[in-house]
Amino acid sequence: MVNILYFASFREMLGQANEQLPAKHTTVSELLAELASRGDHWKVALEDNVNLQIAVNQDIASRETAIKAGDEVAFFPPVTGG
Amino acid sequence: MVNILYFASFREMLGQANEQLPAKHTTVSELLAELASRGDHWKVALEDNVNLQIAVNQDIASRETAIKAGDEVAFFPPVTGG
Amino acid sequence: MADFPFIKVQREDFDLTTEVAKLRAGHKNIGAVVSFVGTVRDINEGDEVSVLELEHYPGMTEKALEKIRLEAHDRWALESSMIIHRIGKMLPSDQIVLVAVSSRHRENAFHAAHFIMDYLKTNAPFWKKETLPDGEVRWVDSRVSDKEAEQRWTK
Amino acid sequence: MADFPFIKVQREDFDLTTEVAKLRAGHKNIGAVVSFVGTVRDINEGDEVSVLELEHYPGMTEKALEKIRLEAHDRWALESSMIIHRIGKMLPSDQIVLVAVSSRHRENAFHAAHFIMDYLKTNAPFWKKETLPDGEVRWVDSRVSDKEAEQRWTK
Repeated sequence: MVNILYFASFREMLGQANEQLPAKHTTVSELLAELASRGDHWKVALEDNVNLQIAVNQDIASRETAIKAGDEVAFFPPVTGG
Repeated sequence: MVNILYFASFREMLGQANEQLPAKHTTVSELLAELASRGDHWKVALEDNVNLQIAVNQDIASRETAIKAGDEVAFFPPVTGG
Repeated sequence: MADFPFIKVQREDFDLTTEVAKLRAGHKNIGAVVSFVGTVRDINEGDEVSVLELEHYPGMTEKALEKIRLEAHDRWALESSMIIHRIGKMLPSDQIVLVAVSSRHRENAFHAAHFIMDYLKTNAPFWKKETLPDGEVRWVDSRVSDKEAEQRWTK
Repeated sequence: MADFPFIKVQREDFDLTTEVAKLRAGHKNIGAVVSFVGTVRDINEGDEVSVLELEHYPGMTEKALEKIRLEAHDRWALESSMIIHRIGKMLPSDQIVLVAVSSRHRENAFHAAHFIMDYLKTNAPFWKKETLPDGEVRWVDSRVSDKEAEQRWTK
């Protein structure tokens, strides 16, 4: 399984903070494609979002980053701390 | 009269913190020349000192700065606060 | 060498004097301490702000902040450094974040504190949500100027 | 707008939290506070230092510091600023100087605090004399690096 986390406005838009999906994707892009297949709502928020921020195992990552079973993949908007 | 102040190492080298002299000089340079005439000790400490710092009426000044009766002229080494 | 937590993500407020004392403890050759405190402004994007709420990504936050802190130590000769970032609800004028850095000479502490803040703004997973006086709640937008500030430090 | 003394030359120590509170009082749109504290190092020019004594030029000091402070306000959009400089005898680790600046956005506060310190170092009439453990007393030499730091700000 892959553990997926959504933060801030993403969590609110998508109506969930986290979920687990079978680990059948080799990259973040493939995972995003699966999530986009759920409908426009998901596609616009994540796959089509040029400001999408990604972390894999709590390190900043990109759509090309490889993922495997047990990984934690997080999606969030640009950060605004400080 | 002109009020003359010496600070830090200058005060110690010259053995005084302040003195008053008749206001017969038009510039700081002329005042320095008079002080230098007191002997090598004075000449080396002030007139010949390339690091000499000067203030006239509590503003940074130079050897060319004009002075007049009632002015406060201060001589000191480079500052080291902070 | 003092052994205090260099990174803290907490709900509680902090006291500048107390934290700087921890930063300095055991370092006898410090000549310079630069502290940055970020506070809640009462106006953002032209609107009055009543409440600010900070959300973060537990685990990644601490990791990201420590990475930034260590990068600062790699770039400049520092004696010690610390980052405290608050989460939860805050009111205008409240303290949000503290970055404090000590060094022998001031130049390094100034650069390092500024660098840490610029990187924190674009790399640490915190998100701000603000409540306006009429009850409207909105997520704060990231600033292009913050991204530009970060990029100035690119080696 | 708070009306506190923006420039203080004093023998007494100062408390960072207390002073920053004064700096911030009455300014509701502050987002950033940068503080610099200069402290007595236990080693200078390779020698251990037992006591540091600060002498100044009363009258000119306050005038020079206020000029530097106002120059910072001319150059950057600041909410408030203050400078405290101690005089008299101090021991290693003691606080010597505080420069604190507040602004809406951090960039201005960082630059202004750094600028004030760089100018203070070369333009405010203070002189340091240090006593070594064997009793030797010497005036501290000015640093070429301080003059270079000042010149970086030349417009």
